Amino acid sequence: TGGADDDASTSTVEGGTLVYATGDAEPTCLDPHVGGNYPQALISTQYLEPLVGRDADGTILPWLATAWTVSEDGLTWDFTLADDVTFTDGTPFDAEAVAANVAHLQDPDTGSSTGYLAVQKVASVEAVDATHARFHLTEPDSALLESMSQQWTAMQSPAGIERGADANCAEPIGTGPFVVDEWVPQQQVVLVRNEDYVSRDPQAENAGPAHLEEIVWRFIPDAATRYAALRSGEVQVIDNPQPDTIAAAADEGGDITHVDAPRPGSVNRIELNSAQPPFDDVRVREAFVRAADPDPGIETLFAGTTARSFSPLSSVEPTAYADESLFGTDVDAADELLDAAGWTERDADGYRTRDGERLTVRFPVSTNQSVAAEQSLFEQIQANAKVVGFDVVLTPLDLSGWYAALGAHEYEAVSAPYTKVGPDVLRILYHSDGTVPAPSGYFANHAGITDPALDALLDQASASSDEAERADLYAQAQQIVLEGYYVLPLYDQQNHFLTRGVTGMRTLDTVSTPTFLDARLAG
Amino acid sequence: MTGDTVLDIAGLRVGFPRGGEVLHGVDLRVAAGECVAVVGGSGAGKSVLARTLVGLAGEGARADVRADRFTLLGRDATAFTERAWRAARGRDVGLVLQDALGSLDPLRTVGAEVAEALQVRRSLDRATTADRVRAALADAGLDQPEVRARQRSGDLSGGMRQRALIASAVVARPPLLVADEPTTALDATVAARVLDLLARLRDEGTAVVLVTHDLGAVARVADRVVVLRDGVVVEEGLTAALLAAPREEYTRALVDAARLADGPGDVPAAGAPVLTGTGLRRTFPLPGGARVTAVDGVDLTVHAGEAVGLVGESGSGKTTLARMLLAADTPDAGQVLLDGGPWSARPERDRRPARAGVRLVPQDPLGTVDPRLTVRSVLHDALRTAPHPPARADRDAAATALLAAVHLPADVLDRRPRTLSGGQRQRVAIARALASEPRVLLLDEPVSALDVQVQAAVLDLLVELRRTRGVAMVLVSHDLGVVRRVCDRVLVMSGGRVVEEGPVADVLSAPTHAVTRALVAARGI
Amino acid sequence: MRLPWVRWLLGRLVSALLVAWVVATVVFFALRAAGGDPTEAILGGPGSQAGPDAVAQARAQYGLDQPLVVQYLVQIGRVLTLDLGDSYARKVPVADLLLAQLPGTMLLAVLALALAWVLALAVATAAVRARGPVGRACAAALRGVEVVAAVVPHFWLGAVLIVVFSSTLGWFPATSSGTDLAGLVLPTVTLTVPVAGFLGQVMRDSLTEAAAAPFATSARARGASPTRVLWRHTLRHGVLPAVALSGWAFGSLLSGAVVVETLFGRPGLGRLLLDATMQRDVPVVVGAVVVVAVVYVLVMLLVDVVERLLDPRLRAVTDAAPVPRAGEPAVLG
Amino acid sequence: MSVTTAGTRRVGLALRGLGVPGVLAALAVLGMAVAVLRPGLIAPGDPNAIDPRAGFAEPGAAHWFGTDESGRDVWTRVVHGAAASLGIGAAATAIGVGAGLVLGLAAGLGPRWLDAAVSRVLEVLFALPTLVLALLLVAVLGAGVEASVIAVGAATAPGYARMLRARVRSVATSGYVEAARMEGHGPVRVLLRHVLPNTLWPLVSVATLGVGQAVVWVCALSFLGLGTLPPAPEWGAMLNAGRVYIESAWWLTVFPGLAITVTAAALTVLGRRVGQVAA
Ligand SMILES: Nc1ncnc2c1ncn2[C@@H]1O[C@H](COP(=O)(O)OP(=O)(O)OP(=O)(O)O)[C@@H](O)[C@H]1O
Ligand SMILES: Nc1ncnc2c1ncn2[C@@H]1O[C@H](COP(=O)(O)OP(=O)(O)OP(=O)(O)O)[C@@H](O)[C@H]1O
Ligand SMILES: [Mg+2]
Ligand SMILES: [Mg+2]
Repeated sequence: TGGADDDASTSTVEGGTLVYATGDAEPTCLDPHVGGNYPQALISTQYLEPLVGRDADGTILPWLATAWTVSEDGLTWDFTLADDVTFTDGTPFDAEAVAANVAHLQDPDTGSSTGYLAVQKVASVEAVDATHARFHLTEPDSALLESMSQQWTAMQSPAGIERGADANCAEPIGTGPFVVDEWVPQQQVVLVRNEDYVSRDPQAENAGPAHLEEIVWRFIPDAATRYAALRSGEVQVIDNPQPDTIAAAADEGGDITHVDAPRPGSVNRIELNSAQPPFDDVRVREAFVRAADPDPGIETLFAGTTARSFSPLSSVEPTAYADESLFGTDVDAADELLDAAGWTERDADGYRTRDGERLTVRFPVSTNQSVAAEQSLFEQIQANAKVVGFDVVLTPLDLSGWYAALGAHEYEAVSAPYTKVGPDVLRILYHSDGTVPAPSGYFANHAGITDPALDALLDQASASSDEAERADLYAQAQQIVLEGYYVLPLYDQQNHFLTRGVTGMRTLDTVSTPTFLDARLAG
Repeated sequence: MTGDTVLDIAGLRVGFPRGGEVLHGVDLRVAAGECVAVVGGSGAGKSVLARTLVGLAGEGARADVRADRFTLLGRDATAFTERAWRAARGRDVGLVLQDALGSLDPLRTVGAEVAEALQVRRSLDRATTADRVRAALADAGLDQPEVRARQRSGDLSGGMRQRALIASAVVARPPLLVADEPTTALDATVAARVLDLLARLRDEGTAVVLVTHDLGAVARVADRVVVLRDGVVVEEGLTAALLAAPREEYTRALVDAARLADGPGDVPAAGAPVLTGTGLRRTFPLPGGARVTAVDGVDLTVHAGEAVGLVGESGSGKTTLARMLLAADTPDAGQVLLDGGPWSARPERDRRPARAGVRLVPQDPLGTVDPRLTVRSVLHDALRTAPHPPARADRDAAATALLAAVHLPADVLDRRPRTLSGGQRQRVAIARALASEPRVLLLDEPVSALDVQVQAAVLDLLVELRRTRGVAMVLVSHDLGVVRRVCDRVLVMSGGRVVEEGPVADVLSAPTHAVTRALVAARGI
Repeated sequence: MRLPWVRWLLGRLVSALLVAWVVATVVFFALRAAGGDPTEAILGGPGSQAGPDAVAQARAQYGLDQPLVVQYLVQIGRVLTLDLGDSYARKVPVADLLLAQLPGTMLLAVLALALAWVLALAVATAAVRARGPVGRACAAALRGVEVVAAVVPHFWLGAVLIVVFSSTLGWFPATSSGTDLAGLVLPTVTLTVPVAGFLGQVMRDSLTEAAAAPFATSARARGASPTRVLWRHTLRHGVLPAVALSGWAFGSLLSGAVVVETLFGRPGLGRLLLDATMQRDVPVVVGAVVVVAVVYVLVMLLVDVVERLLDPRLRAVTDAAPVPRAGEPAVLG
Repeated sequence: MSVTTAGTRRVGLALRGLGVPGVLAALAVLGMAVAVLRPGLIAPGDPNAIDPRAGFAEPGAAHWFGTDESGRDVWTRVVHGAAASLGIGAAATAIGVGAGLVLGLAAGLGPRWLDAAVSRVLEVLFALPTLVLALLLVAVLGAGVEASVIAVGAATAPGYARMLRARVRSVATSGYVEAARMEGHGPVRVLLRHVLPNTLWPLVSVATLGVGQAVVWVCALSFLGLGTLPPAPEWGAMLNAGRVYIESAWWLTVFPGLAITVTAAALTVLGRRVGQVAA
């Protein structure tokens, strides 16, 4: 749990309004079932609660569901629900509500993507009685609890859902400590305290209603402006701070507190497209990885706020497997590998060629999803790779263009942000199923890995409910991914917060979103 | 007839930080009821003197004014502060600026402009102010003063503006009125009436300083004349005596120039008709749908070697007629023949080869020269259109010869028209027109913008061209003296029609039409 | 007001509507030509993993299965009835979105224009009246400042202002919402500076020219004080070109609003347009662009009216009935 | 009048003729010319040489303008960026002027119906503020440096076209064009010798002003995330990449911004001078 240190010497007050400034895009819908992206998870943490929670060790904790059992064949899950919870519109939280939520996620009209994937293997939800919900699965899913701990599958009032998409988007109704009061597009969402709140949050200190009376959730896209607003006291919490401002805040030793809460699931990485030349040759992939030398850049650009990763999984995932030895920078080795792979000639610009073709690495960069430091790091990798003869072509693209480039396989390297809770993310990212595009054209296996051995490991892990076995299977899978040089792991997916004049902000150990249940303003 | 001394200046020196000293010790005395004319060539410092008299030597810019004596209404003006000057302006001394057309604020009503001199003192109530304004406008000879007071300068003709401006200068009844070239921009008949207005003011007791280069105007109204040359008074005396017997060489030159010779003298006899216009008519649309008839049924024949004068007051259609003769404009009715063949009726493509024979010297030569081109390029272009264009290598020689023909030195070749003086420009325009060896020259007010000396020289040049080359001419002017100097025949236009026509001498000596009589009277011939 | 005026105004309004229509047409087809299936925007942005049913349904719901021409006609019909349709991304009526964002942007632009005028006027009049070596030196220095101000990029200026005045000095908030005054200071100043520099240059030139005009000398010759000459004569001439260019300046303020609203996290038309463009939210882009165009054309119209009020010479064009130029009365007969 | 010797007066007059801003602009333009033609003379290093460990060095003796996040020398990049930035500005202006020229000449010289049609089109395009128009064009063309150059060019074209149309009209109806025709010169010669030169000459000054403005517009698009990524040393890209570090490394924002501003200002002053000569 990342948490703002409660400084005993600072006095705090009950009530008051906290202003949170987010740099993430403004959601187009406040219901995280619809679509399902990180900004929605961030804000919905304040008003929606999931079935289960998760702690830093990856242990699943009870939340709205107090207990659960899984059948021997892994196809039937029984959840026991808390019996004293009502949604803020007065609708009771019961098994029917859970069924309605899963149905909502699975309804094509909802347009869910993240949540839809999470409950993909759920055939139906049976309301056994008011406090017992039974999930029937089409195949075993060891990641079900992790999936249900995510904000994208959080519980909403069935009556609220009934109102239709428009109303539910504007004002989703949940069981959380705050209630959506008003949404002024492009400006802010006003959240007011749920006075009747009784905490089920397994990690909360506070059992009753929140201390804060109101949260104003503001959208300020510019990082410098956000930081300025924090410093001038207009806002108390900002997300996505620039690394240099994090470091500066720490150095100054002022009243700004840094919260580092890396996202779970996958690490931030560059995926190399092994489905087409030149990266269909592992030697070329290794050469690239050996030449990239991102370490000094990560140090400088991130001002010490993050560490280099050598694993496909985030450092907060207990099952993460790392192998640093594979990634040592070695320019000579890279040159030899490329020579061996037949890229022996060099053209006038110093790039390698083979049969007159240049060793080009097209690298589309999504400007919406990539922060400045990361883009700078890519430039450094570009410069480093040039030394051994790679022509890395960085192309900044807006989201549409970026997806279009991926869909058309017009890339050799890419950095995609997809993640989910738990090691099951490996299956999404590296299973050969992930190379088949969804109807929308999207596919998650950007590295283009089609390795039957890997597929088998991932399928097995997904079906197994034995923790030790799972861990072992995932470790083997990660080893294959790393040793195949399909990815260049960089660092954890960054998720930082700076707070000032507020105590008690925590981040959940599911998708690292902050909750303000325990937060208090400084007096 | 003269009263107390209103203005007494001795040893006035005026200099500018950028441009040095302009007036080098000028003496000037004016008494009430007296009109003193300040004459001199262009750049003599007349306007600077006029502005100095109201304490605005530099037009708001810095100027260095020193005088041995400078008394205004008995007070020492050398000691005036800016505030004292401000109090004196309008009340003690009124100024009519040289640029009449731009001297009234185009955004304000004439009434507001005239009233300003009264308002700055804040001594009068509105009604009285309005009365005084109306009276001043009426005094200045404007009809319907109430209407005029509500109009803006853009709605008035040049002569009306000039009179409104005089009204604004005299509305506070200053004992001294300084008028800088009040008649330059006006045609002869209107100018005559403005001069009459000044004479009346003088007779009513106002001291008038009339700055002008028009000796005709001087003769009409001035009691005394001060001749200024390069910032120095070279001669001074009573008008009649000075004009009759100028002592100084400079003055004599001025007087001689103003007294244009009588007729072109010995010129080749007229030949066959070259340009013939019959039943020419031209109308222009007005905004709103109405049409104005600029030229209304005019017949005109120009014979080879003949010079025809075209006179008439402003707006009578002279320019329009000249443009139709040039075939720059197509008549609505009637047609123009060149050498008996169709001219106006032909398409431009067919006309082009014959254009060399008919040339126009425009009223405003500057506007008809591409500002980017040097005189050399302008003349080269013109030479290319000659019937026998000189070879490329000979063009410079030909251009130099053209300049010589208009008495300009060869070093003018590399200058742009903008940097030439008015007289030089006019001569370049004539040289340009001569380049194609035309048989007919159409001259639209070729000298009205020039000072007397330059004017005389240009007219001499025209006569010389008639004599040496036998060029036929149509000379448009509102000045009968100019026509008499150059032309054999004259047509008098009014309202688009020819109202009188005949040999110059006959028309001038015995004008039959009222317009002609007014023109003759205005010129004072 | 006389009838010709009304007719002139009506004519201008009609042509404003025409402009709006053409703008809507151009934008519609341009965006559709730009690629990127609008269904994406409807279903939660690019990369959304909607199934084929959802896609088909969304297409039907938003009429995207119709031929492009029909879609266009529907869109135009909506624009005409002022119902601009629903936003693809936000699923709310575009008209509501625009209406909510318009006042903030207008407030910002109008404030900035007003401030720019005040600054430009102050600088220009001070420069024209500057006397003495020190005054002249200051005027010359100000000229340099104007030139620099006129070209300084909004986004740079805004970023520097935020760091200096908000982050470091803490005098003004870096962000602003709606109408809170303190929050308006920095965005307004950011928008104002370039326009003020531009207007200042124009005004100073025309004022200087007017001050040297014969009518100004004439006024001085009547005993008018410098103040009177300035206020009664030269100022009107001096501001005329600036008035004429204010419409253009307003346009550049709307351009600037796109940047400034993003920078200061202010809600507004500019930011809405930017976001919608990125999201290919066609109804919002069309709506926003039409609104911007109409506002701009109306501002231009307003500028024309003000210009005509200030400069009677222009009214002749407006008045259908000709004002006959009073000529000299015929000499005689 | 104060007494001064003729010599100092002449120098004084010459300087006053140019004015302090003129002198400064001339110096700045001189500097820019060197930076464009011979960047190595004043900044010998490689603008793209990275040294991540030396990132974020403050301005000092070693690095006059400091280093950026990848340890590249900002001074070197600013100097070497002149060619790219001015190139972008010039390219956008060339597009704008070129399109404006075609439209303006078509409207100014073509038949009445063409004038009417083009004028309507211009009115529509003019009804959209420059950045809004550029934004739409980028949406159509996709982000990137070429797209933003084209977008800015196209967005500025209506302004040029309007100006040119008015100019063509006034030149075509001017006294000197009529005089040339009355002198018997053919329409083609009149067009080439008088109409075009007199129409285009003032354009030199306007285009000079335009280059500065175009640089700013292109940078604005970059700021909105529609322009370009480094590492190509281009001021707008540098500024936008550096701006996020403004709290800790002000030099990354200030120097490229200054370069843009100084360039635009110097070109403005220069453009006005040229305009005065042209008038
Ligand atoms: N403000 C000024 N600064 C510098 N020089 C000036 C200024 N005003 C006039 N001069 C110079 O003083 C000289 C006399 O000018 P002025 O206008 O008095 O001539 P003028 O006799 O009125 O000529 P014109 O008949 O052409 O009107 C000219 O050389 C002119 O350039
Ligand atoms: N292009 C035009 N459009 C409208 N009206 C015109 C045009 N040209 C001339 N006029 C009108 O035709 C009449 C005659 O004008 P014209 O220029 O021929 O007079 P003018 O005798 O040359 O006068 P001036 O002595 O003032 O030069 C005037 O009423 C004038 O307003
Ligand atoms: Mg004069
Ligand atoms: Mg005329």
